[in-house]
Amino acid sequence: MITVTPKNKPKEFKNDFWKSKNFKVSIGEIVEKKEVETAPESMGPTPKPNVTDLRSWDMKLLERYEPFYAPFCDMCCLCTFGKCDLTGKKGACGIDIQAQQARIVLLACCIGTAAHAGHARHLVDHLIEKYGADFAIDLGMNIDIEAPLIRTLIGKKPKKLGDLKEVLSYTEEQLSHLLSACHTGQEGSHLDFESKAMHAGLMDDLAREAGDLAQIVALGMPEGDENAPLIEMGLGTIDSKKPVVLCIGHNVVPGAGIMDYMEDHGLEEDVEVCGICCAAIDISRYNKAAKVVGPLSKQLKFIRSGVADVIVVDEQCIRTDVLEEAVKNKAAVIATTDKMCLGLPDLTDEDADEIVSKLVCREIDGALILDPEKVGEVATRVAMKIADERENLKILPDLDEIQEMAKECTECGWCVRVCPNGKPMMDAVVAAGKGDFSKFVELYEYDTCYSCGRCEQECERELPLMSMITKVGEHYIKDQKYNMRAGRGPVQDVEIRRVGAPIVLGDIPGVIAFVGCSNYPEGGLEVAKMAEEFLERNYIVVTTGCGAMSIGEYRDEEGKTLYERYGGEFDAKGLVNMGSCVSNAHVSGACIKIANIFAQKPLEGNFEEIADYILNRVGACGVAWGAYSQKAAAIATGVNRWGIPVVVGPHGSKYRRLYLGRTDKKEKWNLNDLRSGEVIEGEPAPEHLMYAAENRGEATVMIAKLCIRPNDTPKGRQIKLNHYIDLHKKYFGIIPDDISKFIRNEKDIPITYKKDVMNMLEEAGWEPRALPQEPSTMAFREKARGK
Amino acid sequence: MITVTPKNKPKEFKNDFWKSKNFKVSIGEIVEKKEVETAPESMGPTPKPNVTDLRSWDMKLLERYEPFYAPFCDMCCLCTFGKCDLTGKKGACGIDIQAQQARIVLLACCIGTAAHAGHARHLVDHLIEKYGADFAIDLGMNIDIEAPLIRTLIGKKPKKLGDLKEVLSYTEEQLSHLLSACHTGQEGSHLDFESKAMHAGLMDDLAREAGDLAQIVALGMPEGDENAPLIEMGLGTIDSKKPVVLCIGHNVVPGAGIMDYMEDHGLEEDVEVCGICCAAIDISRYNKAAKVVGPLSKQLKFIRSGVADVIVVDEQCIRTDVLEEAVKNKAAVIATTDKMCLGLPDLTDEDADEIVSKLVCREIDGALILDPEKVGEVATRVAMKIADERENLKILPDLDEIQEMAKECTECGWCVRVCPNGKPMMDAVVAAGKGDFSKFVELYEYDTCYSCGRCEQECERELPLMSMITKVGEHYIKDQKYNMRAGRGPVQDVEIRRVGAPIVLGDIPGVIAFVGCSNYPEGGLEVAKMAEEFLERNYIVVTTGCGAMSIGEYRDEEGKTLYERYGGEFDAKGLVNMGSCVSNAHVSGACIKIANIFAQKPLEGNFEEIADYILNRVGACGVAWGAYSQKAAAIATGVNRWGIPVVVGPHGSKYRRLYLGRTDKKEKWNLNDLRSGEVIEGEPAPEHLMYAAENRGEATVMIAKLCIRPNDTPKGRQIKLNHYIDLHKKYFGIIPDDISKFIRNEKDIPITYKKDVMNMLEEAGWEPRALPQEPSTMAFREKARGK
Amino acid sequence: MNERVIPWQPTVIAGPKQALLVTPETAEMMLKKAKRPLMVMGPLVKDSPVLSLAVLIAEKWNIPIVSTGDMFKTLNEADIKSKPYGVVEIVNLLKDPDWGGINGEGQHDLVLFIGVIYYIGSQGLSTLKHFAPHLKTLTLCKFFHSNADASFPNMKDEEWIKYLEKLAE
Amino acid sequence: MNERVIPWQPTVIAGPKQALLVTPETAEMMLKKAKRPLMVMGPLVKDSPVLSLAVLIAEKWNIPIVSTGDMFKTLNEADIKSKPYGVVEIVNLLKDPDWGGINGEGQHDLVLFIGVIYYIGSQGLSTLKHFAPHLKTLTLCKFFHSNADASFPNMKDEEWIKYLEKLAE
Repeated sequence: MITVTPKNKPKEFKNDFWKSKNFKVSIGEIVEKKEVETAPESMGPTPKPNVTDLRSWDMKLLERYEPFYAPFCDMCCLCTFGKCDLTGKKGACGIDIQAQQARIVLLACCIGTAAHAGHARHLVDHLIEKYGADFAIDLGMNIDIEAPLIRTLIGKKPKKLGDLKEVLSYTEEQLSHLLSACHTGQEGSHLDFESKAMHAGLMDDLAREAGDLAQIVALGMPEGDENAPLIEMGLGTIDSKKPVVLCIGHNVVPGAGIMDYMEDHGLEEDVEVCGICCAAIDISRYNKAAKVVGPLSKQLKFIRSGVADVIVVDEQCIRTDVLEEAVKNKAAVIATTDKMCLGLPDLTDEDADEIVSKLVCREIDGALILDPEKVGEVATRVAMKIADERENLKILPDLDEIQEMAKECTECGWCVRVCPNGKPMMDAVVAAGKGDFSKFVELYEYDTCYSCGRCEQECERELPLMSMITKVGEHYIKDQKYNMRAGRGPVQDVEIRRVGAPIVLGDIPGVIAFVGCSNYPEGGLEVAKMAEEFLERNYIVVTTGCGAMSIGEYRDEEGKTLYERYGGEFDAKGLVNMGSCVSNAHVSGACIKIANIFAQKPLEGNFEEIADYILNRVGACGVAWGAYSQKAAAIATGVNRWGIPVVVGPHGSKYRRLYLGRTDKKEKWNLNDLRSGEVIEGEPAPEHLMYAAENRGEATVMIAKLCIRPNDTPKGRQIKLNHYIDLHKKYFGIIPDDISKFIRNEKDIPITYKKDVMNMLEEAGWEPRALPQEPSTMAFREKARGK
Repeated sequence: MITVTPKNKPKEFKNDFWKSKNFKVSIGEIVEKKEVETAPESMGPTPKPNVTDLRSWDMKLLERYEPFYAPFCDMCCLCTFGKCDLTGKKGACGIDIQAQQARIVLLACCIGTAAHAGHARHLVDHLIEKYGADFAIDLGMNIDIEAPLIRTLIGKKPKKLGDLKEVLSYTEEQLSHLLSACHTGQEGSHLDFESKAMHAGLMDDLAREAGDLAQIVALGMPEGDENAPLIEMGLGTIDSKKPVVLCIGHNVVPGAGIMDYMEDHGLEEDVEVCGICCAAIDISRYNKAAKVVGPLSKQLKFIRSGVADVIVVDEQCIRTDVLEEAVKNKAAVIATTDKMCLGLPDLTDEDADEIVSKLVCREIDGALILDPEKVGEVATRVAMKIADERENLKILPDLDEIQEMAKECTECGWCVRVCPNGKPMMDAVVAAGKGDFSKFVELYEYDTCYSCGRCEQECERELPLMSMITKVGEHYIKDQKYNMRAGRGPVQDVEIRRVGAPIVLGDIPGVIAFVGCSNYPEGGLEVAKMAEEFLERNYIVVTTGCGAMSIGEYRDEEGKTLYERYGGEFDAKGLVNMGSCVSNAHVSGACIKIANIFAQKPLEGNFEEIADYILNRVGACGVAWGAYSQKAAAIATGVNRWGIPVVVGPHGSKYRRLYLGRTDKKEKWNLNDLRSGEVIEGEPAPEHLMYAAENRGEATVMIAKLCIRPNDTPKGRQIKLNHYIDLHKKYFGIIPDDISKFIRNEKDIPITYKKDVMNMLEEAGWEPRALPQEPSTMAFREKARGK
Repeated sequence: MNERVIPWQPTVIAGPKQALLVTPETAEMMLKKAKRPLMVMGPLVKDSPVLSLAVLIAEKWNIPIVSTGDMFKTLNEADIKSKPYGVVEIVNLLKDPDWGGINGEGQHDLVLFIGVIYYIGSQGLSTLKHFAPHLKTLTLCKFFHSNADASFPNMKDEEWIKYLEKLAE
Repeated sequence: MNERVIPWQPTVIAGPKQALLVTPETAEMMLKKAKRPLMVMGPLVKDSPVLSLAVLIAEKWNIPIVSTGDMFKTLNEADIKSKPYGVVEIVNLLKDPDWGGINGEGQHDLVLFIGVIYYIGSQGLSTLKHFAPHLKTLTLCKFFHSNADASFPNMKDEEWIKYLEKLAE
């Protein structure tokens, strides 16, 4: 086998030690030259894979993890033949309900991928404009494999910002082909649609890596720093007496422009800059003075509270009625990207004084400004000018008024019916009418009510329910101060060297990534509780985006957040906030690096071997408990293709498609033992690839189970099964019925449960079987190629 | 004003004269060098426009032609918050029904654009692989402006195939940004969504130009040849006794592979190669021996007929159940692109003998073969081997059997209710049960029944209605032999020089382009009739795609098709088949060339000035009477941005959005007279930008009206109004009420109708007004820039 | 489910909101309440007796007629006054609360549809459902139009003619 | 429109096909006809009296119970036999005509749902509507489930309990 020797240079220096920019560049160059020499030798079969190039791998996955479709609509409405009813019938173009579902999933994945590709393209172009195409990509002394995805998929190491353009062009080209397949009269096989969705997901992963890499190196964000600072989070951390600029979205560039302006003008103490959603995370990676309001679910409440004087929106997951909401409380809106222009006048080329004046005089409600430096100046100056005036605005109703309004409720109950989670809004209103605000408080806490505002839209009395809940929450929940470790970016090579073996052998029971959005069934607390449960059990817990923020909002009895209780290292009991949504690339990145650094699998052009390695040996599991978006669909489908299973919350069923394994079909789980060359009996590990759980208990048990891998050593298997049984007992009361499936021989049985399990095995007619030496899902010929 | 002098070289040689490849290349190079020297000087303000760069132009259009939304669904189902009811309410993300409709339109335009961009990318990459990146782009002596769109939008002349890659990369990048905007929580303004949809449409137009250009030059398709040969068309032209290979789709490459194989092996007389949809058109542009079955609406019927032994599918608008249908009559299917893989085994790398054997022995029902040369070999050989065996298959029921089956009809009527056009299928069945097949014949003729097959899916007796109609049609309609002039590609510069003035002044009353798909309300005859009507009236009639085929299926009383009755020159009474869907780029291309060659407007980076010229001076109108696809949505929206109005059929209302003008709002029609610098009173010309007509009569009158332009001279206006009145009288019985709006002074009044019109003007209290000298919708400052 | 209130083309079902099923009696009540009704007549009612009945209804209730498609010609030849508009044009005007109505007397408050091609009519009704809260739509076709505010049910010709007769008499 | 048969979450309306509204009587007829019924019980029925009634129904009609989410624990603690599955897992098995059923006796022909979270339940019912023509689904929640073959209407608790009692007695 062609192997790339891991570069075992002594690189355990602290990150900061070498942080002089010039030095970095020169190191970068030296390393590069070596790479270039070895690259051609180790090129695998699929550099820059086209749409069909990884199809055979997909078909292997789809053979085992068959797509499970839950149509959200029975009809297709994409062409002018009109809506076709696909209930047992084919459409006017010949499509059937399965292919149609898969098509819509592909479409969602394409939209998600486009969001990340567009975002990354903007970052890369902007940063090249600012820092030059030759700006070196160097993540410091502890990270040699700076871009595991780019190396694997593009087949080369990106050395400078300019190299990322090739990555994005490739991604955009693939995306165009994939979206084309969604056109009427293209693909007809649901399996081929799924293969394409996986390709879209992979492109999404790649675009995210390029985007995060660019911003990390060019904006000086933490480079895999396990000791990234704690960032202030929560409403209570924002001094609403000062002028407040709120950034919403995902693109750090305008927020960075604001931070720069404030620094340049010494205004750090005079103006508060805070953020919602990933923009918050990434601005705080750029400058820790930025404050984090919280996840997406804070958005409407925070706007309604009127605290923000200026609202700067960039892109993705922003309420599209932000302008309308801002106008209500006289906040100014600045749109900053082509993705969200809101019909505002494009004042990019206008003089800053002019724009400030127009906004302050309310000649306009907002402006589109595509120059981030100008955004920085205008946002700050406008906030400072209008803050005083706005302070006297009475924005939210008083508690008395709320009680009076609540009395108008007709108890029609439609607020509950239109609530995505059927939350008892009506009860809260009725109680408030009687002066009891406790039920409102319950809805407010942990964003149990996401505040999507559907109830308010439906209310026949037009009660401002979102304003009411905001006021009550702010009044009763005093100390809303939390924190979050700043997004550290990727995992260091040295960490991979440390944990590679324990993960692959099973001694570390799993790597669990809590990612994605905040469309939770029961509020954000559940995510924090799940994280806590697995941290206590020695798992590595990784997190990003809204998940990372939800975790930070939970404090234990001593008032400590999980970030205060657990370190940020990628190791057992580590709570690793990698950053924003784009940082999710480092989750698959870490798994790829295990295959490369620990197992010495070559990366370049070698997708299938890497994915096969991860599927069979790396006990990682993604959890997107509140996944709501097309981006989340793309992310999940992308990591699935790498062989990483994902658990979504119950709302995830509305994505229309899961990938479920069938434990009752033994033949589906056979493995190829590449060492012995024999087909051997396997086990459902991981059992599913994309799974929607109904509630937290079910999810927790499933997550533990999905960390099992064929490659586990007996000791590792014992550890994993021990947690699985523990958690199953906790949430279901008994040892799981299917335990026998995961026990290959007696050495796999957790000692604590030995007796009970032995009895169960006997009842089940269990027989011991062989452990694989080199378990694989690839065909044997692949081995020949590799060796 | 910076002007580019049109190159008035004497270039009236016949196309063939210079057709030596080497000579071409060298000419190309000489021309190029001159271009390079002048290019920088004449670069306009918007080369490679980004998403927001042409927004101000869009807003001008949208201010006058406000989006009209007809929601096809009241809900949004794109995220996991679940479906949001937008009936007077905002969704969970804040979106309202207007923005949601515009978003879905943008999504459709992105899908359409992706289809063309993916198609063009495949063509360009494939042709570069085959002929080299340096293969010259040269359309012969009569075409200097080979790529008006690329010149305008990219800002340079493409000299060789390799240059088209830059065009496509730009398109793909823009597409990625545009699709991103469809993500939840991005754009919030319906107007900005529309601006983005227009950008998508423009990218679509650009991609099509690149694709068609590549195939014209590299595959030796006609280069604007007005005397392109007549191509045989229709079922009757196919000798079903021979082995038959059917190509369906849009991508010429696999079909060209088949034609090449047959030529190389001297099989032209032994095997029939025919095509459906644009693949048919483009294969016949490549090799006139290829036969055209007809438009999309022939697809299911022709497959059911069993005539095709091998069905080769490439991409776009293909029935997705083609494999299922083919298996029924033992035809073999070969899928040839990543867009449609149909779950078939990828045998691209397998030996041709091996594949042929597997298909002939029916070991597999079909194969995915991504190598067009191998497709050529396999398709031909398989057809030759299985044709004999298949000849004895009884594929369609006999008339007797049809009568027996028809008797089973329960007269539930649901076949009619699910028919997109509510066609009287039940009556036809009931009559057939009584031995009267005439109603089936009526449905069969001109594809009045599109044969989408919905009725068959619904039938509670599971009657094979599509097979029944196919058999009856084939039996009763004997002589199904038609023709079509081969797609000639772009308009020649010399033609533009000839017709530029008469078009811009109004002496040629208009250029009408019948394009798009075959989802007609009343069959294809209507399109032919419309074309005939305008040809008789001296208009230039342009056509492409299914429209071009539908026109060819109509014969007059003497048995002549319109192609036999009218020449192929781009001139009054010319019937110009430009080619396939991708050739639609030459429609806007011709308008752009009028601005450039005739009016000497510089192209490079000068989008707005060109579009403004077209909107106000070039009396062109697109008609997509059977538009059904996302591609058609993109095409229409793209030409709209160039200032060309489009009329769609009644099904077009299901695109959810039109652009309608308001003649009752006078202020909307004011014009800037760039010569005088004054704002002057205008007129609703063109009145709408995207219009759905309910039936042919309404459409015909509207088309005539939409050719009116502010720049018409009195003589031109007279001519145009004469046709408008004529047609209005024909279809409505009276002189139109709104005639006064289009009469600026008495000289505009058609002489024939002078008296009546004068009376009407008097009643309407009409006052004469000034003619504009240089009518424009641009701001005046634009003028300063240009001069 | 009641077959009579499944949209004639069953997939035009668009969401939770569905048209109210009306009988001639309830339709009459709507007409009585209306101040400025309008009738939009499409090209599908070119044949008697439906055409005559529709015209009788317009006359009885003093409703101006807009003709769509090329329906104007048919009406004109029968000396029936109407104003020709494209169906999308008239719907576009109707959705504007500030439009002055067909006779300049103010926007209409009730619009009757008859004879417009089902699917384009359905799209137009959807436009008005969403964007014209200032008016009600009522369809007199023999097809249930779920996008209308109120619609006749799906019917056979005989019943339909009875419905129209009741409204005309 | 009858309020009782608007889907509880009104936008789960998916197309022309809607569940049949059932009363305890019609539900009983379906149960009588069923050869191998199954009850899928979700975590929303953790409280009496609904839980007891659901269990009584299962006992009376001799229906095996599958518990979803973490419902197994509640049942187990009450000594009620059930088999735990994720709701998506059991639906995945039910859609396979070749699956042997919960007891290996063959695929089920009638599946009762109660207590599954509305929207994920609705999605599972959609799966079965499209891909399990071999079985019928019947929901016993107090919510109308349009994706089921048959469903109780939207009800208040009191009426619901009466419905369940009738089916249990």
